[in-house]
Amino acid sequence: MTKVFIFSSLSLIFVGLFGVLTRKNIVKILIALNIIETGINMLLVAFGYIEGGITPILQSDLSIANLNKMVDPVPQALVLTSIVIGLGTTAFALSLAMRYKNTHNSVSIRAIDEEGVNI
Amino acid sequence: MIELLFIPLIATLFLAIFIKNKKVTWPLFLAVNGYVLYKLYSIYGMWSLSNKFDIGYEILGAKLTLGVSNNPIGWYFAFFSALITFIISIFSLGFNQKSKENVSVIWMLIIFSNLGIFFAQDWVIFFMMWEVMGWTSFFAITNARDKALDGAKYYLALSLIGASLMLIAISLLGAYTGTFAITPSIFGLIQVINSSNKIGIVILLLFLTTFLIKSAAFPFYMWPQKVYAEGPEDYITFMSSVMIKYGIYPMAIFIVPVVGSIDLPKILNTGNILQYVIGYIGAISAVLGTLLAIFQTDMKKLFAYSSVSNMGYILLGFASMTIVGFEGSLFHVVNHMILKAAIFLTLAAVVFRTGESEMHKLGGLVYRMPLTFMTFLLGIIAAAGIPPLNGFGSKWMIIQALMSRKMVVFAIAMIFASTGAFMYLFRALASIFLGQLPDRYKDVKEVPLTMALPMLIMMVLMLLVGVVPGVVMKPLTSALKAVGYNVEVASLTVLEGSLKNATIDLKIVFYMFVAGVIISAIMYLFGNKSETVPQNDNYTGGEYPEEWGVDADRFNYSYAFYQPFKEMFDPLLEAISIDDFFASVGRNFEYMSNEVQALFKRGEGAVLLFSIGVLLLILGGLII
Amino acid sequence: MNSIVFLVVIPLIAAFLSLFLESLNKATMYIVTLFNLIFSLAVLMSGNIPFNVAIGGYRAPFGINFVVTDITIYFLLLVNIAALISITMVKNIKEYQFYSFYFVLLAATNGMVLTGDMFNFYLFTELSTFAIAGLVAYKRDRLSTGAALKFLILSSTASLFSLASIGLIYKTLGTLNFADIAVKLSSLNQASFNLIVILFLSSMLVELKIFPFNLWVVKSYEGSITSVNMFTHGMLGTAGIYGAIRILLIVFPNMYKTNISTVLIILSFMTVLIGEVEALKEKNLVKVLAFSSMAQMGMFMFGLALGSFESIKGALYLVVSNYIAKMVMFIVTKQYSNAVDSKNYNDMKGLGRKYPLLAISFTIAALSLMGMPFFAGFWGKFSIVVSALATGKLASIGISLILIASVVEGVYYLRISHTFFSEKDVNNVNISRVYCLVPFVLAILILAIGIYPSYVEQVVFNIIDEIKNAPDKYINIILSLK
Amino acid sequence: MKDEKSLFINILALLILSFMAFYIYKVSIDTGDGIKITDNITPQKRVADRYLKKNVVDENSSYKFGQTAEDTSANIVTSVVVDYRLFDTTLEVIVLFVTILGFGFVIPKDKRRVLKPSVILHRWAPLLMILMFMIGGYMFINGHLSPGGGFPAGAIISTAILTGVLAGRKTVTHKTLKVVEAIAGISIFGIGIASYLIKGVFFQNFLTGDKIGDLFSGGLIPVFYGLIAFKVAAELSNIYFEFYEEC
Repeated sequence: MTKVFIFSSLSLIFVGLFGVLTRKNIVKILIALNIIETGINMLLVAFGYIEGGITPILQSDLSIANLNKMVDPVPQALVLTSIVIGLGTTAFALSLAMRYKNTHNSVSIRAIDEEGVNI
Repeated sequence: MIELLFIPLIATLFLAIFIKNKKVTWPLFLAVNGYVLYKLYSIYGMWSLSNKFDIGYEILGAKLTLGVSNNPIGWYFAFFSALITFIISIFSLGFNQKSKENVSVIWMLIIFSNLGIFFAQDWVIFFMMWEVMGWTSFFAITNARDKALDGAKYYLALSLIGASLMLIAISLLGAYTGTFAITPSIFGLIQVINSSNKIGIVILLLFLTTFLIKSAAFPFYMWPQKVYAEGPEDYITFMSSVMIKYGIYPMAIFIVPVVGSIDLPKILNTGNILQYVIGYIGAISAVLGTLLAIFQTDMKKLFAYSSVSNMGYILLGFASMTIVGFEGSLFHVVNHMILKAAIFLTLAAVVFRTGESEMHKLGGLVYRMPLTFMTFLLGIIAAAGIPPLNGFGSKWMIIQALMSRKMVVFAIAMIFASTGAFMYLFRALASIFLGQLPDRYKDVKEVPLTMALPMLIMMVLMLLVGVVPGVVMKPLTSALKAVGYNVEVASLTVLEGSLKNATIDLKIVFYMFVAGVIISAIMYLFGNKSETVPQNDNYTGGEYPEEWGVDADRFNYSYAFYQPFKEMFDPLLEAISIDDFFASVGRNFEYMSNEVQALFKRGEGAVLLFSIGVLLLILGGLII
Repeated sequence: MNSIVFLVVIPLIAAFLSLFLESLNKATMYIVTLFNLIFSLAVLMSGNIPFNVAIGGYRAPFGINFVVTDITIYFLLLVNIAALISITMVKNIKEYQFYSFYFVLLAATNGMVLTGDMFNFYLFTELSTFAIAGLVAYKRDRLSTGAALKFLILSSTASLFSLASIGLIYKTLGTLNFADIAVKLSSLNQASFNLIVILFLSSMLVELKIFPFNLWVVKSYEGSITSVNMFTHGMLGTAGIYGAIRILLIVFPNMYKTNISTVLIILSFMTVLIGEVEALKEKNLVKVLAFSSMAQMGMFMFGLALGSFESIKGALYLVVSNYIAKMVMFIVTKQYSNAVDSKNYNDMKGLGRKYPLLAISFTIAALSLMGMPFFAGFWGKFSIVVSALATGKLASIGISLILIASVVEGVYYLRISHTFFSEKDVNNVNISRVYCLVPFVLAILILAIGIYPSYVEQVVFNIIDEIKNAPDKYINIILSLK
Repeated sequence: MKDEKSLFINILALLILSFMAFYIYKVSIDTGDGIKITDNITPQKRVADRYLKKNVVDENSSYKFGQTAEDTSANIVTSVVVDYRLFDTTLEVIVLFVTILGFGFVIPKDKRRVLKPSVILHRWAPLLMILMFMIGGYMFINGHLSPGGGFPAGAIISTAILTGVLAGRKTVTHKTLKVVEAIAGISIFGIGIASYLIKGVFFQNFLTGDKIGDLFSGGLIPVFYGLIAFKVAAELSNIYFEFYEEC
């Protein structure tokens, strides 16, 4: 199972990278970035996964006895953080994109920054 | 010892503070130069003086100490540089009354670096002073005027390239010989080369290139004409007479001993390859400088090329690798300092009074500026190497040395260059001072006293050194003896050649010359008198070329003076011009610049480039 | 010394408070910056260095820790001094967001220098990225919006790479602590190590302005106000340099055994070439400075990529020189461009005659960047040249190219200072004399380091010593703490 | 946008990506010495082992369900997020803070047309909101026992506020949100500093002695989660308010 997880997350990353590299529309680029980010998050979780693992939540003494079978909690904690960062990036970049549309009258990343009046 | 360096540095600070007040700066400048001259005079013979500074910086695993020490050859250069500088600074006193800019601050800094170069004990401090000279010269040449910017940029680029090469050379030298000190590194480098290590030759060539750049020798002969044409005249006098010798000094103390004692394949049993390399560079510089000087219309450019050719003579003297040639070269250094200073002072005086440096627009100034004319006359006689004045002795020694080593090609080149020198020198004399005075210069007056005095001193110096070469040769030979060369201390008037029975007593030559002067004076007094007509009658046949929309100056006899000669040599000059190369480098840089700029302007391919960068790193990772 | 965490916490609290303080924000900014500066000075003076702080009471490989060693404290001081000097350029800014961004940036850069944990470092980097992006967008016009957006896209791509790298590190080594990673890396196989290094390095090079990664630099320098430029240069740049030194030299020293360092050498001298050639044609002074700072970082990276202690020493000297010199140049640029209301240096003619202190400071800074002797930059250039020539063929070619490029640098910088001094009537221009003093003092500092580098040498020696004896001086300090 | 069809860029990107993929494949099949990326490392060889065993401070300690331990959160992910690596979490809050701040800073404040909410939504919104508040509250209170925590809780609470806004109900003002955000943020660091004053160590979980599995266990974890929840809620709500502010 781990291999499937890793493979699928890697493909997500590559799809996203392809998008970032080829798209010119800023919104599409941001979507592609989000796809990469999802891929990376999945990858991190997959790194912590063990075959037939159980959730790292203690419910009774039984789960304490099964500590060895628990999946790694640290990647999950990291992913929690990275999700928030992704959210922040997206929000900030989208608002910048709105401002960009306002000033450049375009959402293409090829729009020239230098010339023209400041709006 | 150390105060010799510190006084100019402190003076720089004071000059900077009083920069707006010319009445303070130039006298102060003169005073400091006088002090330096006196101090140098007083430390003659004290070769053990030295100072070391520990700056706490470590390199190659050892603490770097910077040291300056009094050394004979350095003293020889420093003293005569200081002498000429002192005389020029008297001239500056009067010359700078009108000018808006004030070059004295930067100039003082250059004098500081000058002393540092001559008394450097190790290559690091030598390099530091060398670099200081590079950028300060930039500011001195531009002197805050835009028209001089191009020449100054050219000079700056060249000297920075030279300094970079030297930095590489010094680093290699330090790594391979384990020392940065100059004297031990000579022996170290000889050992490195003799153990058939190619890196030694590379080091030597890197050093040589740097020094050639500074001394305006063959591939780098373009900067003097660009710089001298636009820089402030009094500073240019200093530059052409003193600063251009900075490249010669390290050659004398480093290149010559090394090239003289390494085992390399010999050519025709006369000298090793490197000797011939230096020789050919010298010969080409001498010939090329002369040829180019002949074709110039700007007098400052003319004498710029004359400097190139004189540097060629000095290199030829080095190339002979005989003691007479070496002495001759070092003697020529001082001779050239004196005569170039004399000539450039007169040019500065002419520019001061007329504001013009194109020769065909001048003429007849002999009637208005007789003292300037006299100085110029003596200067060009000296430059042509005619006996009673100072250029003769050194050239004679160099040719003697070349002949004794059977380097006939070089001797021929040198004789050709010396002969060619007559052509341009006479042309300058005829165009500037002889002929007819243009109407616009009717009211030109002789220069004021502060400027006349240095010219007088120069005349005296030229005659003195010409007739009594001992005043220079004595310190020189004792300096060489102190360093360890096997030489006799020279007598006052007699020069020793290296061929059999080749000695020359300049006293006798002087007497003969005096007799000649007396005869020609008699001829002048009793001969026919000339008649004066207005200038335009003479060369436009009474017409007014302005009416046809043509500049009358073009019809002056001194415009395109040597046209046939020029047509003869033009193809050759075009073929060897290195300026196109530099220009094309510049163009390519600009082209590249445009391409990359487009990249940075958009910023759109940022991620693409990012991933290409990642790919490059991956390539590094794949090749384990 | 647990209180070292205040360096991060106080600015963050100030960031929250700045939402309400309105006109008091500027005073708070000075107070907080001064607090950080004085606190880090006190730490330097206290004599407790090196020490390790476990945040939350959990010891090093398990909890997050702040480490203060010689390298840390010097870079901490550099960051905070840069902050103090930069905020003197802040004027007439009403938006509270600017101050919040600044506080976050201050906390983030301090944190980047202090932290001993990979993921924590990543978070601080992200924080500083967002803060800088916000600050770059401060003008909210066409130029700055585009610049901020492009910077954000590039740096978030880069951060995803480094996140992947951190994930791989955790997967293979099972730890996130710098010291622990450094210890365990030796048991990792070469290919995996390369992948990790490549991913992490590529994200770090974005901040270090190395060529194919640096397309944000010029835009964001051009689009932002001077104080933000100084934040980018003095705070983010310095913290990035710290990251490079800490991570490349102490955590990933095995990188020097692979060809990645060779690629780094190539990339860095390409950066120098491109930066210098670009700057030659540029007329906009701010862009000239941006290109030149790229080139300087290339030179620094070259020294670092060579990997010998001699060259690292040179690189550190360059850091000091570039740090001070660029600061001077930004201040001078700001004063002059405000005076003539143009960023083209050809419009700034004659200003050097009326305000010579500024122009002289600029010239000194330029000469230092060119690596002229008697200025701080020379010692760096000298060390790097010496060690590059001893390293090998590629490095020798690289250093030759760099030296030729530095000729170009010399030409354009001295042309600019010549322009300052050339003649033009500038009577209607007014610059406060107080602002002339700061750059001049900094310029004197450059000169002092250039003439007598002993004090800097001591600092550099301590840093090199820590790199040389990383197991004793860094790793064991962290891992031995109970 | 025409440029998107650029074949050259597409092919270049494909080449780059295939090269990267090839490299990753190459790394994964490498047969060198030492640990490899493809190796299956169990948590027992990682720092996570100590988190699971809750013996970071004292190596030989062990714990039982219902007893006390060095960290009494039953959800071990939570114990990593809010205890062992608490500092990361506080920074993450700052990341959110700074990005939302930037969001509000650069977003163009032009006029937008607001649709009138439907009656159904307007009527039912309070009920929905109460439910959402309850779920959110449950989330952060139970974060140390079950999946959940401050961030999802904050998101849910902010959704409640969004619902209120969409329904045209009066919820909270922008100013209140700012105050909540700042107070929550400062309190997080305040507790950190308090821990320094009490224990001499920043961000230490200084409420100890409770038992694993209890509602009131995990020491400061519920407190932190509560603060984080309010802060996240305030910040996310801010986004909605930025859009509505100028209407």
